[in-house]
Amino acid sequence: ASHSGFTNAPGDSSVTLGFNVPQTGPYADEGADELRAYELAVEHLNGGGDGGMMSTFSSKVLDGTGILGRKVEYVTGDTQTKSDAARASAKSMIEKDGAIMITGGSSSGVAVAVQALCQEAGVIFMAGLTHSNDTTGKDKRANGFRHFFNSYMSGAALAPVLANAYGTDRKAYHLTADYNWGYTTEEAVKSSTEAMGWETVAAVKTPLTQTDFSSYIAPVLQSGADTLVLNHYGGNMVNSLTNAVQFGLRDKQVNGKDFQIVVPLYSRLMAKGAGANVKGIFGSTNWHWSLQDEGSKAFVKSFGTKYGFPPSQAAHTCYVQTLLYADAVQRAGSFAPCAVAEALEGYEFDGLGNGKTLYRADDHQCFKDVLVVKGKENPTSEFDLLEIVEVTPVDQVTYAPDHPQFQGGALGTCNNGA
Amino acid sequence: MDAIILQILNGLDKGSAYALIALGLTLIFGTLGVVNFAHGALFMIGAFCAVTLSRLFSLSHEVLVPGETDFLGNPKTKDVPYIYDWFGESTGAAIIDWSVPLAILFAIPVMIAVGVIMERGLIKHFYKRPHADQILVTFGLAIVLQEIIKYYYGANPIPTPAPQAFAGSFDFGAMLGFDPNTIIYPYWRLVYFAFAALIIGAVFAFLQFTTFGMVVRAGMADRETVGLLGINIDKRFTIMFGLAAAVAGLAGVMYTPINSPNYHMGMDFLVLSFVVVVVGGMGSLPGAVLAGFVLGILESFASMREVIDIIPGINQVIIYLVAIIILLTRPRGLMGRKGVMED
Amino acid sequence: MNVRPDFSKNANHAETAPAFLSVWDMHAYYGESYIVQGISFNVHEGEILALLGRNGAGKTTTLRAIARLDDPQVNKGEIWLDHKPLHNMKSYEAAGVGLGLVPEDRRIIPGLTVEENLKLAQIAPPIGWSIDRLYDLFPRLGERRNQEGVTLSGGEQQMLSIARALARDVKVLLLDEPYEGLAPVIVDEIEKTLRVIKEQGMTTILVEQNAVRALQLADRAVILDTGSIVFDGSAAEVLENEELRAEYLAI
Amino acid sequence: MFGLEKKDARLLLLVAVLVAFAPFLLNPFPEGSAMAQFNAGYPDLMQRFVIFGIFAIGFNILFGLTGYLSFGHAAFLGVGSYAAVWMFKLLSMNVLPAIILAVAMSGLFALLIGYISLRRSGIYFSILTLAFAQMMFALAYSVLTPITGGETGLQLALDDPRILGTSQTAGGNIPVPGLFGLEMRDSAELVLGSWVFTFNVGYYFAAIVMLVAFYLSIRIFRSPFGMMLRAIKSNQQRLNYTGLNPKPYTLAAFVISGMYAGLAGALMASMDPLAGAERMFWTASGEVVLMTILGGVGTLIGPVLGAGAIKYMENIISKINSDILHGWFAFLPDGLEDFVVAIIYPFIGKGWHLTLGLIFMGVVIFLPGGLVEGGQRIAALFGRKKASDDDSGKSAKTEPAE
Amino acid sequence: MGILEVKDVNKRFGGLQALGDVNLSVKENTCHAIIGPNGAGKSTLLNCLVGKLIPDTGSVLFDGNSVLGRTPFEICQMGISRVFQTPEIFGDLSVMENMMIPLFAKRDGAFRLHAIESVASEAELRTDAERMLEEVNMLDKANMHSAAMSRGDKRRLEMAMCLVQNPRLLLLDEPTAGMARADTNNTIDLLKEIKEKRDITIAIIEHDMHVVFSLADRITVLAQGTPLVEDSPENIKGHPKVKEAYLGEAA
Ligand SMILES: Nc1ncnc2c1ncn2[C@@H]1O[C@H](COP(=O)(O)OP(=O)(O)OP(=O)(O)O)[C@@H](O)[C@H]1O
Ligand SMILES: Nc1ncnc2c1ncn2[C@@H]1O[C@H](COP(=O)(O)OP(=O)(O)OP(=O)(O)O)[C@@H](O)[C@H]1O
Ligand SMILES: [Mg+2]
Ligand SMILES: [Mg+2]
Repeated sequence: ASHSGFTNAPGDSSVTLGFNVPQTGPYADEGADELRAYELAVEHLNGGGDGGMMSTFSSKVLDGTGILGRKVEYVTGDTQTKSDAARASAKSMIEKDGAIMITGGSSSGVAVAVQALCQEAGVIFMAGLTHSNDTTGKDKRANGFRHFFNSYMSGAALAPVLANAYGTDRKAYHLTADYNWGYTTEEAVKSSTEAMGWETVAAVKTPLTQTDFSSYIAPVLQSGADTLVLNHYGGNMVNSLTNAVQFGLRDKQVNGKDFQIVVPLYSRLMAKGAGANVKGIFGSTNWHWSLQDEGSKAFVKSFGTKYGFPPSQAAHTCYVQTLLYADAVQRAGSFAPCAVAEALEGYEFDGLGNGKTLYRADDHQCFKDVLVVKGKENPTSEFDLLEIVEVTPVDQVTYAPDHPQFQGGALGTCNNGA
Repeated sequence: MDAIILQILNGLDKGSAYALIALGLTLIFGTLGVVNFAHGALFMIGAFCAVTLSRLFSLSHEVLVPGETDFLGNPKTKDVPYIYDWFGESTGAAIIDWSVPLAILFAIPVMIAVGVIMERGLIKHFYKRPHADQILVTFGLAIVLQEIIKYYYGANPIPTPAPQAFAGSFDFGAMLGFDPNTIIYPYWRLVYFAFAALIIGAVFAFLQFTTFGMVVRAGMADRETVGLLGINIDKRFTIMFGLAAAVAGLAGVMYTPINSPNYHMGMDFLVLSFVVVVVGGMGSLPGAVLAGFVLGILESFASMREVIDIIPGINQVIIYLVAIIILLTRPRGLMGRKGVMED
Repeated sequence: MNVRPDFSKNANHAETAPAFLSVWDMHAYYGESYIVQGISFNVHEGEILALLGRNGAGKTTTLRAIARLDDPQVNKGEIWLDHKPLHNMKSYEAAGVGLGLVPEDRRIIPGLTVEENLKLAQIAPPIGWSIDRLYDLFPRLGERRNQEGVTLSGGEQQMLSIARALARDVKVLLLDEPYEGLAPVIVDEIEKTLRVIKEQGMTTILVEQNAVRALQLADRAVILDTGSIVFDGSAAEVLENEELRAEYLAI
Repeated sequence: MFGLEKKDARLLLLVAVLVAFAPFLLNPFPEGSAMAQFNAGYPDLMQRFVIFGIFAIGFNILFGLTGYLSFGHAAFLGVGSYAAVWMFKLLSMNVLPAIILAVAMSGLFALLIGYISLRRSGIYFSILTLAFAQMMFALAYSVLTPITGGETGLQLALDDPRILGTSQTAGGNIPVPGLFGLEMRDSAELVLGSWVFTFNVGYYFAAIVMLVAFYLSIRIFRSPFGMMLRAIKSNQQRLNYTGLNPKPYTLAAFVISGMYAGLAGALMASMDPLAGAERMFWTASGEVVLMTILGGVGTLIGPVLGAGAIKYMENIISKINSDILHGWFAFLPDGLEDFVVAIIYPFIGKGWHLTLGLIFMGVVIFLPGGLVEGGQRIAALFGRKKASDDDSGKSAKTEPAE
Repeated sequence: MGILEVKDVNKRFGGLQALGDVNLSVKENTCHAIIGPNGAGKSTLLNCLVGKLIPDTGSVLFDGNSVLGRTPFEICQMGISRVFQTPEIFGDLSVMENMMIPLFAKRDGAFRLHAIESVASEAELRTDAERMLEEVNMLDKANMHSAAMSRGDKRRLEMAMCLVQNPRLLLLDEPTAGMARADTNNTIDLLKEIKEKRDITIAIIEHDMHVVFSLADRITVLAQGTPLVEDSPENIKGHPKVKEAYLGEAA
C-alpha cells in the first residue's frame, strides 16, 4: 500500500476488513455465528439486504455505499481459540490482505493477544466476544475497543437479582476456571454478592482441561453452602452444570433453603449444550434476541430472514462492532486508526440493541444495560432457552476507570502504524 | 472421613471411565502394538451413536400450532416425532427417554463395523510400518472422523440425558449412617460403574479363558512365525480391532449423560488414555484397568479443596505427576510386559 | 485345479518317482535385490534332501519362499506340494496343508513360555505330536516348560524350535540349520529322530553347514550358488565328488 | 564447502537459495488475481516457515537419529519464548540477549527433563516427556500466571523496566524487537507490475539463523556423534558392549534438540513479542512430531518441508471462505458454480482440518518416506541426471537410519 | 594368576541354579575353550563377565580388577570384547559404519561429543577398519546395509567389530555357528594368527569340536552350571565323562 501515514490505507474503491473468528475447536459454532453476523453487516454496509440496524442506529452517517464510499470487502481467518494461531491469522490479514481493521474472537485470551498485535501493527481492533475484565483493564490498548460487557458488569447486574430471588443470607461456593477470565469473574461475582450480604464458603479452581467435574461438585453439599456459582464458560460450563444437576444439587435443601446454582456468563449456545439442565438458572448475558427494542428487532429480523434462526449474543456484538467501526470512519472522514479511535472515544449512541451506550474514552469499554437471564422452564424452540429476568440499567454496572478490578496497565497512545 | 469416602467413590467412578477407555486402547496399542491416535475418535463415535439414535427416535414432522407465531412473526409450527404417531405419545416418549441405554444395542454393530473397516482398510497395512507412520495415519484419520462429525453435528455439545429413571442421586451417606446429603452419588454414575465392571470382566474372560489372547500377543511379537504355525493372524487382528472399537464405542455411549458429547471429546480423552495405558504397563489389561482406577482416585483426592489449599495447582498436574513417579519407580509401569514398545 | 503340472519334460533331472514337493523356476526377491534366480527341483515323498551352499547362497531365502513368508517375494515360479499350488497361498495356508519350517534364527516367541510356544503350534490344525511326546524327545524342554522361551539357552531354543514344528502334523519339514548351536550329543539325538520320522514317511529339506553330516543323512542333495542350482543329484555323489565339494562346499 | 561433502553442500546451497528468494517464490500469483489467495510470501508466514523449520530440524536430531520420540518438545519452545519475552521486558529489545537466554534456559530444562525421562525408553519415554510438558502447560496456564501471563500470554507492557532500553517509544508505544536498531518488523516492498514482493528484516534474520541451524544439523548428521545416535537407534545393547555409554549421547541429542526448540521459541517471540502457554500444549508437541514424519523422519530436509506444509495449510487453506470460492468459480454457469463450491467448501476455511487429516493419511499411505519421498519420485521422473543433481532427499535417505 | 579369575561364582534364575561355584582361571595369551551341553551355563558365565548379569555371589577379576558392579561399557573399556551367540550388530548402519563405531570407542572412550567433526574425515580409523574387513574377507561388502547380509556374514562382521578394538580378552560365544566350512576354517586361521601376532587372550564357547580342538590351549567342561573338568584338549578328548555327557560320537 502507498504511504499515507498509516498501515494498510485502503485504495479508492474498496476497503478490507479482517474477521478473525474461531472456525475450528470448541467454539467453532460460536465463530460460525459471528461470521454470519459479519457477512450480514458487510451486506448492509454495502447497501444490500434490509439494512438491519443501520436504520435504528442513532448515527445516520452510514448510507449503504460502503465506508467512505469504498465497497467493503472482507477476509476471514481461524483463531482456533489459541492466541498464537489468532495472531498468526490476524497478521496474515494485515500483512497479506491489507486489512485495516481486525475484529472477532470468542475468548479473552485471544482478544487480549490480538489487541496487542493490532496496537503494534497500527490497525484498529474491534473485540468480539470477550468478557474478562483484563481486555479493557490491565491489558487495554489504545487501538482496541470492546463492545461486549465484562465480568464486573455481570457481577454488578446479577447480585441484586440474586439477592431478590434467593435472599441476602446465602452461602456461596465458587467453582472457577483456573485462568484469567475465571479469576476476574470470580472476583467480580464474589465482591458484588458479598456486598449484598452473601458469604463465600469456598472458591475452588478447576483446570481448563477438566471434563468431568464430579470430584469438585460432590463436596459442595458438605461444605454447608447453599448456592453454587459456576465461573465456567463453554465446554467447562456445560459439563460442570450437567454434573451439578446430575448430583441432584437442585433437589436438595441446605440451611433450610433450596439449593441454587448460578452461572455468571450465559450464552445461548452453551445453554443449548447443557440442555434441560439450565432451566431456572440465573446468569447474565450481553444481549438476547428476544429483546423488544427496535434495534434488536431489526437485527433479528434481517439475520433470521437470511439464515433461518435468531442470532446469538456473539453475532450481535460482532455485527454492532462492524457498524460502529464503519460509522466512526465515516464520521472521522478518515481510515487512519488514530482518527477512528478518536471518533469512537467517548462516543454515545443508541439503537443498537442495548439502549443508550457509551464508548468510554478512558478504557475503550462500552457501557450499556446488562441483561440478567434465566433458563426457560418451557422452551418453545431450540433457540428459546433463556428468558430475560431483568434489564439492569447502565448506571448500576458502571465503574470508575481505576476500579481495583481494572487496575494496572495503561491505554498508551494510539498507533497509526507505518 | 465422609469426605474421603466421597472422593473414593468419585475416584472409582472416574477410574471406571478411564479404565474403560484405556481398556479399548490397550487392546489395540498394548496388544496389537499400533499407536492408535484414532482411539479417541472411536470413543467419540460411540457417543455420537447415542446422539444419532436419540435423533432418529425424535425424527418428527411439523404440525401447525394455531394462534401462535415464531420469532420472525411467521405462523408457529411444532415438531411431533413420528414415533409418537406409531407407538402413542407415552410409549414414544419413553423410547426417546431411554435412547441412551438403547443405543448400546445400536452401537455394538456400528462400532464393530467401524473397527473392522478401519482395520481392513487402513491399519492392516501399518502393522509392519514404524510407529511414526502409525501415528501420522491414525492422527489423520482421527481428524477426518472428527471433522465429519463436526460437519453434521456442529461443534457445540449436544445434551444427551440419561433416562428419567436415573435422574438425581443416591444418598450413600444416609445408608452408612452419616448425615444426609454428605455422601451423595448420581444414579447414572452407579450404572456407569457397573457397566464398566461388566465390560471389563467380559473382555478379561474372553482373553483369559480362550487362547485368543495368547495368539494375538504372539502374533504381535512375531507375526511371521505365528503364520508358520498355520494361524491366520490377520483375521484375529481384525477381530481384536472390532472388539476394541466396540469397547471404546460403548464407553462413549454410556458416557454421554455424564458429559454432553461434542466432536472433540475424543481428543480430550486421548492423551489421558495413553497415559493410563502406559502407566498401567504396555500389554497388560489388568495394568490398564488398575492404572485407570489409581489415577481416577488420586485425581479425585487432588481436587479436594483442602489439598489444593496446601499445594496450589496440584489438581492441574496430579495425573502427570503420578505418571512420572510410577514410570520412574517401575520401569514398565504398574504391570507392563517386557519388550512391548520399549524401543 | 489342484493338479500338479508336469514339469518333467523340462526338468533338469530325471527322476522316476513322482515328486511330492516341486519347485519350478522360482525367482525370489528382497525388495529390489534379486536373490533366488530361477531354481527348479523336486523332493520325493519320504525323502531327505540336503540343500547346501555357502553363506549367502540363498538357502534360507529358498526355504522362506517355499514357506510362503512375505519376504522374499516370489515374482515368478510355481511351488506344488502334494498336488496343491503353494505359490498361491499365504504362509498360514501353506502351514495348513502340511508345511513346517524351522527357521534359522529359531524364532521363539517372546513373552510366551516354552509350553505356550508349543501350544501355539497346536491351535490351527493339523495337529501332530502331543506335547508330552515332545517332552520325551527333548527332556530339557519338559524341565523348562514354564520358563519364558526366549530365556532358554541357545541350544534349548533350537530344540524348542524343532519341537514346535513337530507339534504340527507336517508333511514336509524344512529345517534351516537345525544343528546350529547344539551339543554334539544332541545333534546325534536329532539325527536319530530325523531318521525315525523319515521312516514314518516324513519328507524333509535340510539346510546345513556341516555338509558331511547332512549328506550322510540325506538321500539327495541340491547345491546352491549365488541363487542358482549348480548341482542336483544323490547325496552319495557329492560325498564322492571331490571337485564339487571343493568348489562349492570347501570340504 | 564448509567442511561438508559435496552433496550436502549442494543441498545447503539449494536451501539457502530457496530461502533467500522465498519472497519471490512464495508469491507466484499477481496481487488481486484469483490465485493470489495461495500466495504465502508475506512476512508472518515466511517467518513461521523458517521458525518451525528450526523446531522440526532440532526435533529430528533427536527423533530421526536416536528414535526416541519425545512427545513434549513444545515445552522447550514455550520456555524459549517465555525467556525471550522476559528478556525484552527486563533488559532490552535487542533480540540477541533474548535468544541467548532462551537457548540457555531451554537447554537447562532439556537437561533436567531429559536426564529423568531418558531413564526409560520407547513409549515409556514418550509418556514421560508428555507428562512433563503437560505439567508445564497446566501450571503456566493457571497458577504460574504471574510469571507466564496465563491465558492471555506473557506480553510486553508500557511500564516494563527494560534496563538497557526504553520503556516506551517517544510516541508512547511499546518498542519493537530489533537487532541493533534494525527492527524485526521492518519491511521493504518491491512492486513489479501487479506483483508485490515483501522483504522483511525479521524473516531474513530468522532465515539466516535457520540456515545456520540447518548447517549445524547436517554437520551433526555426518559426525561421529550422529553416527552414534543412529547406532543407539539400531542396537543399544551392542553399543554398550562396544564400550560406549549410550546415555550421554542420547542426553546430548535431547539437549541439543531442546535448544533448537528454545531457539525457535525465541525467534517466535522476536518476531512477535508474546509467549502463550498453548505453545506447550500437547497438540503443539504433536504438531512437530507430525511435521517431522510428514516431511520424512531422519532426512535432512524433510522436517523443514513438513513444517512448511502444515503451516501453509493452517494459514492459507483456513482463510479461504465461500465468498472467495464463489469468486473463483464465477465463470461457471450458476448451477454448476454452486455445485462445485458445495463440493469444495467442506475442505476449506473451517474445514481445513479435514484437508489436513486427509493429507496426513494420503502422505503416509502413498509416500511412506514422507514428502521427501514425493520429491524423490518427482525428481526420478525428470530422469537420472536431475535426480542425482537435486538429491536433497536421496542423500538424506540413504545415509540416515530408518 | 591368570588375566581372568572367576571365583566361586553363583547365579540362580528362580529355582534354577544356572551357575554353581564356578571357578575359572584364564592365562594371558592363551585360548581357553568352554564347552558343555546345552543349557550348561556357558553363555550365562559370559554374561557375568561382561556385566550383562550380576552373579549372586563370587568375584570376577580381570587383570586384577573386579568387573562386578561395572557397567558393560566400562568393562569393555577395560579391554573385554564379546561376540554374541545371536549376531548383535547395528542393522541400520552400513558395514563400514559398524566398524567405525568400535574404533571410536577405542580411541575416544565411552563418550565424547564429536558433534561437528565429520566421520568421513577420519582417514586413519577408516584405514584400520578397512584392514580389518580385509582380514575377515568382507571388504567388498563395506558399503552394504548390514541388516541385509546373510547370517554367516553378520557373524563375521561382529567378530571383526570386536577384533578391531584390539581387546585384551576376547569372548566368543559360538562364533562359527552357521558359518560355511570354508569360512569356519578362515576364522580359525584368523584367530590363530591374531593370537600369535597380538597380545590377546581368547575365551571361546563352541559346539564345533573341530574349532575347539584347533584353537584351544585349555578346555573347561561345564555341566549343569559347574565345571566338570579342566584340562588340555588331548585329555578332554579322551575323558569318558565328557564323552558321555557331551561329545557323543563326535569324539
Ligand atoms: N532382508 C534382506 N534384504 C535384502 N537382502 C537380503 C535379505 N536377507 C538376505 N539377503 C541377501 O540374500 C542373499 C541370500 O541370503 P540367505 O540368507 O538366503 O543365504 P543363506 O544361503 O541362507 O546363507 P547362510 O548360510 O549365511 O545362512 C544374501 O546375499 C543376503 O545378503
Ligand atoms: N533369564 C533367564 N531366566 C531363567 N532361566 C534362564 C535365564 N537365562 C538362562 N536361563 C537358563 O539357564 C541355563 C543356562 O543357560 P545358558 O544360556 O548359559 O546355557 P549355555 O551353556 O550357553 O547353552 P547353549 O550351549 O545351549 O547356548 C539354561 O537352562 C537356561 O534355560
Ligand atoms: Mg541361512
Ligand atoms: Mg549359549
